[in-house]
Amino acid sequence: MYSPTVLDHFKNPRNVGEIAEADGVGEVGNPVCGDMINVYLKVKDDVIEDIKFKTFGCGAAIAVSSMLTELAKGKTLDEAMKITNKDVAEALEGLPKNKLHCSNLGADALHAAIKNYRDRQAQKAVPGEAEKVPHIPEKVDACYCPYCDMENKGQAEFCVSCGADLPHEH
Amino acid sequence: MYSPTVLDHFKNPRNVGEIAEADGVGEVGNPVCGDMINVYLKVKDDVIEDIKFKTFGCGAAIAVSSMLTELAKGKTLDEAMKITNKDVAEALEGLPKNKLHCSNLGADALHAAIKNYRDRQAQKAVPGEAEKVPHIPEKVDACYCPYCDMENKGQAEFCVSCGADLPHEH
Amino acid sequence: MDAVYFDNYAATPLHPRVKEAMHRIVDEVFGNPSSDHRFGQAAAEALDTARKQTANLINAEPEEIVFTSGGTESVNHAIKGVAFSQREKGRHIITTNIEHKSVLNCLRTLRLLDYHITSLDVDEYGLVDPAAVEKAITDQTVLITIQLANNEIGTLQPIADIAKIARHKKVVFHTDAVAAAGIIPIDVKALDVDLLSLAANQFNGPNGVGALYVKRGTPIWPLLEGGVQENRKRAGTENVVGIVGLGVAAEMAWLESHERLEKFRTLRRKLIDGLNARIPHLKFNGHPTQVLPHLVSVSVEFIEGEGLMLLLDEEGICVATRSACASGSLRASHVLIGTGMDFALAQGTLLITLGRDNTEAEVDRLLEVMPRVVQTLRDMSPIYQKNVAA
Amino acid sequence: MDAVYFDNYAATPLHPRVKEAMHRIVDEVFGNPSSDHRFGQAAAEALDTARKQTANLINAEPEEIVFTSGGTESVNHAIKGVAFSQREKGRHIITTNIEHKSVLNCLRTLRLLDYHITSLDVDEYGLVDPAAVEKAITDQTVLITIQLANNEIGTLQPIADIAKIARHKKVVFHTDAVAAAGIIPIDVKALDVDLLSLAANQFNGPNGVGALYVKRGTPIWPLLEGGVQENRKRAGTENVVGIVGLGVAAEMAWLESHERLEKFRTLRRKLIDGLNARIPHLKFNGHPTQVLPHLVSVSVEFIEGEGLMLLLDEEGICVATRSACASGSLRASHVLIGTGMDFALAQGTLLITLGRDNTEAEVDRLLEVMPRVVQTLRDMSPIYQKNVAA
Ligand SMILES: Cc1ncc(COP(=O)(O)O)c(C=O)c1O
Ligand SMILES: Cc1ncc(COP(=O)(O)O)c(C=O)c1O
Ligand code: FES
Ligand code: FES
Repeated sequence: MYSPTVLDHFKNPRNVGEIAEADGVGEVGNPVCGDMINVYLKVKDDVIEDIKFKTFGCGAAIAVSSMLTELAKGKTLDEAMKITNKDVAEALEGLPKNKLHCSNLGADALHAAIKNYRDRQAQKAVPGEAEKVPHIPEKVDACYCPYCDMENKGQAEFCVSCGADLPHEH
Repeated sequence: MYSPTVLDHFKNPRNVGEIAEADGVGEVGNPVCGDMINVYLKVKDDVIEDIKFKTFGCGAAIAVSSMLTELAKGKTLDEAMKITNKDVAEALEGLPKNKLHCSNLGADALHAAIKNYRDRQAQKAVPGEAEKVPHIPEKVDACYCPYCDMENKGQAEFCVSCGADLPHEH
Repeated sequence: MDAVYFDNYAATPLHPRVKEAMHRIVDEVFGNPSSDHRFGQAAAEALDTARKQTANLINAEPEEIVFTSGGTESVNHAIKGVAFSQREKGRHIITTNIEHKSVLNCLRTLRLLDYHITSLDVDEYGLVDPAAVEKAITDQTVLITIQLANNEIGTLQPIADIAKIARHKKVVFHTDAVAAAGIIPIDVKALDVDLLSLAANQFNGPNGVGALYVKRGTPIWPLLEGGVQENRKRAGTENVVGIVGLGVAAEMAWLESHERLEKFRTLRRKLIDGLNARIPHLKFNGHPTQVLPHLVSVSVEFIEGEGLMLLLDEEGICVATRSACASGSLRASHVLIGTGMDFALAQGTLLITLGRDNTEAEVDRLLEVMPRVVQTLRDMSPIYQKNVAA
Repeated sequence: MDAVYFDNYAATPLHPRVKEAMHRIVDEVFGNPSSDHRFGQAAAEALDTARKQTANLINAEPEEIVFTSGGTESVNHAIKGVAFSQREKGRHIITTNIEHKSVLNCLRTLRLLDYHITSLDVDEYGLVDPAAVEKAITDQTVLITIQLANNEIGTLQPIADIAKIARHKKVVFHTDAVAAAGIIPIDVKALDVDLLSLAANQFNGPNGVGALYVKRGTPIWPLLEGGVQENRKRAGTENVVGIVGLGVAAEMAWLESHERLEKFRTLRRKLIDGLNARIPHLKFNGHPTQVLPHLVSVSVEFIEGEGLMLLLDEEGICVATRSACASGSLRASHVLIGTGMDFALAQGTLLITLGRDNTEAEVDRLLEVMPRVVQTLRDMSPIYQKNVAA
């Protein structure tokens, strides 16, 4: 079900761990499935010198975290802010349809860490405290069933056309 | 699906044919499935001396006709009048559930032939004309579904409890 | 002498390659395709292959194939799935008088649940008129279900024409292609249908396995609800052994299509001409040209079909009958009656269906035996002499 | 080293006798059981045998067994069949919060069709209170559906007590015994249930084959409508290969019942004690004594189950997980949440199910490997150190 690249990054995750005196920390959590990705940054001259992660989540979430850190390492902060969830999923050579949302947490955590770093620089944030972002998916998913493409009203629990569960809370 | 006795009587039917100058003829037909059994009698001293049949119907109907003529041959008319459909089915060592109604035509045709003979004796019937009986099954079958034993209203086309076709027209 | 099998409509002998594939799965693959470990993934891969093979047979996309437990489930899923999904839009369904029982009985049930059914007449060949379909459509119509080929007389309906009307009127269209798929070429994109039912046992695959083609975007509820199998359209752990058999059968039907059709046409011609030459008072049913190539439906006057079938079986020849007596339902075939046939004649109808394994010699054998057994039964029939004398 | 299979709940390796029987049918029997000729009758006889074997497993009469395409179809048939059949009498159905998805989703659909559902709470072990069932019954209640054993935590419900209440109140009672049948002894006469669902792949039979026990006289519509197969309760040409597999699997489950139970109890004890001794912060789920003998549900704190399952697979050990991430549905297990477990802990739940082929050495292997992979994932988890330190 997972691509070889996903499996590789899951089984041999790169950059696992915490950075003791991190310059920026982002924590993104999904309140529905409980998954959580923490990203720790060491920044020098606006370049990500070191990056580490800790993740509570499925194989895809771990692989996404690992790939994300690989993509971000060595990049300038501005470049890193441009890394999207799609970039990560593509670098992993695809994720199963029902795991695409897992990749959403990855880039969000990176961006949160960068924001946290910048906030600290601007003294808007206290060093040692992480930027915490609850990850709530956009509502747009709810309206069109991803399985049969039919429209559904508001917060429908399942698709009225095909009966599929609608994962919009995730 | 058929017992060996049914198969034997179907494949080697006894007493097939007509009796040219029959003393009594019974014709029973089922208006729904189109099946027809004709029974021809030669009677001497109130005893069935010879009996023949012609049948348009399924394997069970042919076997029933054959067994019926075997059971009736040599019996007095009174004895033969007592032969029931159940006797025939039992002599055949059983019929499949959905074929039980086929045996109903058998004894009816025999009884019709005897009645025809007696009517002719009493000059209530013209020699050469058969006693014709349309075979309509009793209504009682309609009320209880034979498959799930639940009650159904009047002429229900199928059982409202189990959805089975109700064979009450047969 | 080996028995001769001419009942390929009821079930077909498994293709040697189908047997091989099923044996392999029985021996090697027991996992649940939903399991993410190696045992599950082996089963999932087997399903993937079968899905591609099945899709290819009818020119569908693999994601549009939903595996089912056979033609009946496919039909029930299509009809009830659309009816329930669309119930707020409307409750009118259009069909014909000569559909398979699985269609009829679904609609009968829906009638009890406040749906309204229009069942269209067919002509003496069993053809439905697309104009009549168009006329029957109302703004309440949510589904049209019309078979591609009739399973008793072989007549092929003008499905592409009907599909065009349905598409134009935005009504979902299901075609029951169980009797046709794997026999004649089918292209769901060219036909432009929304739903199409098929079953493996019609083309040298196993019994009790089928598929429903569901065009992407078709509003349909699952019939079997539960897990997220089959792209969420059909729950339940999959019958992997059977589905693999369906897949290989589909592939072989595709690969051998030309030679099979060639054989069917030759044997069928020989059969019809031969029977006609040898037995008086026969009627051949179905459309003269728009008809399945492997099926001969013949009504034998003055006798009843079950007896004929049993006597042929006795001689080692297996055919099917459409007589009410044998069907377990004890009513005459609604298809034959639907084409205007009278009851007694319908009772004497045999269905002879050819398969890829049949030979000319087997047809010769039938032609030799059948006149004899027909005569035996006619001699027993109270209506034969009367009518033939007249 | 061979892979170790501890996911016998998802599917079980086929019993050698089951393989044998399925191979024979693939090679020799292709006929349609409804055909009256020799090919059909061979198939019909194979079904007859399987029906007796399956009936015997649960002490039913053969005529009370309806073959289906698996647990999901059995459950859908039971629930929708009774609901539709009884819709004039009433539209209230009682169930519990921890039923299988096949039950839940049927009821969800029925809700849309104007049925009213009462779903009962369970305690921390997953047990439902028969008194709560009795209290929930109204004069509109037409069906109670409660599982015999839970498939995620193994808890056995007091089915006989609930059946007695249902019988007394004249409400039809269905029990989903998919997780239990073929594992523990079941006697439908002693339980006095009206309907019971089972599936072959739980006891060394093939995937996608099951049965519904229908007590004679139970009002139920067919789910698959069409022909007159299965005593008119389930239309469609039968999956003969699969059904024969179910039959033999049922017979073997019956014959080997004692030795299997013995083995399950020993290995399960060893597994629980061993894990407890080796890994801190575990929670074992389900009732301590009223529980399936072959199932261990264990929640591993601070980590998520899918990763654990994949790493174990990497080491050649196959287990299942109840984490939302892996289920394809992306919600936490409603069963674990139903017993009051918190979300994060539910995410780390493994399901280890034993089968007749497992050995002590295999359990030892799991006990050796699991502590290591758990630690790897805990080291990766942002919540591990925080919590363990605290
Ligand atoms: C309790 C229960 N009911 C129903 C089912 C559905 O069975 P199947 O997947 O065979 O359709 C399962 C399957 O896992 C189950 O555990
Ligand atoms: C036209 C048609 N539809 C549906 C079916 C039902 O298929 P199955 O018996 O495989 O369930 C048949 C079967 O014979 C058929 O001929
Ligand atoms: S005589 Fe009518 S079914 Fe046999
Ligand atoms: S992180 Fe939630 S499903 Fe993968």
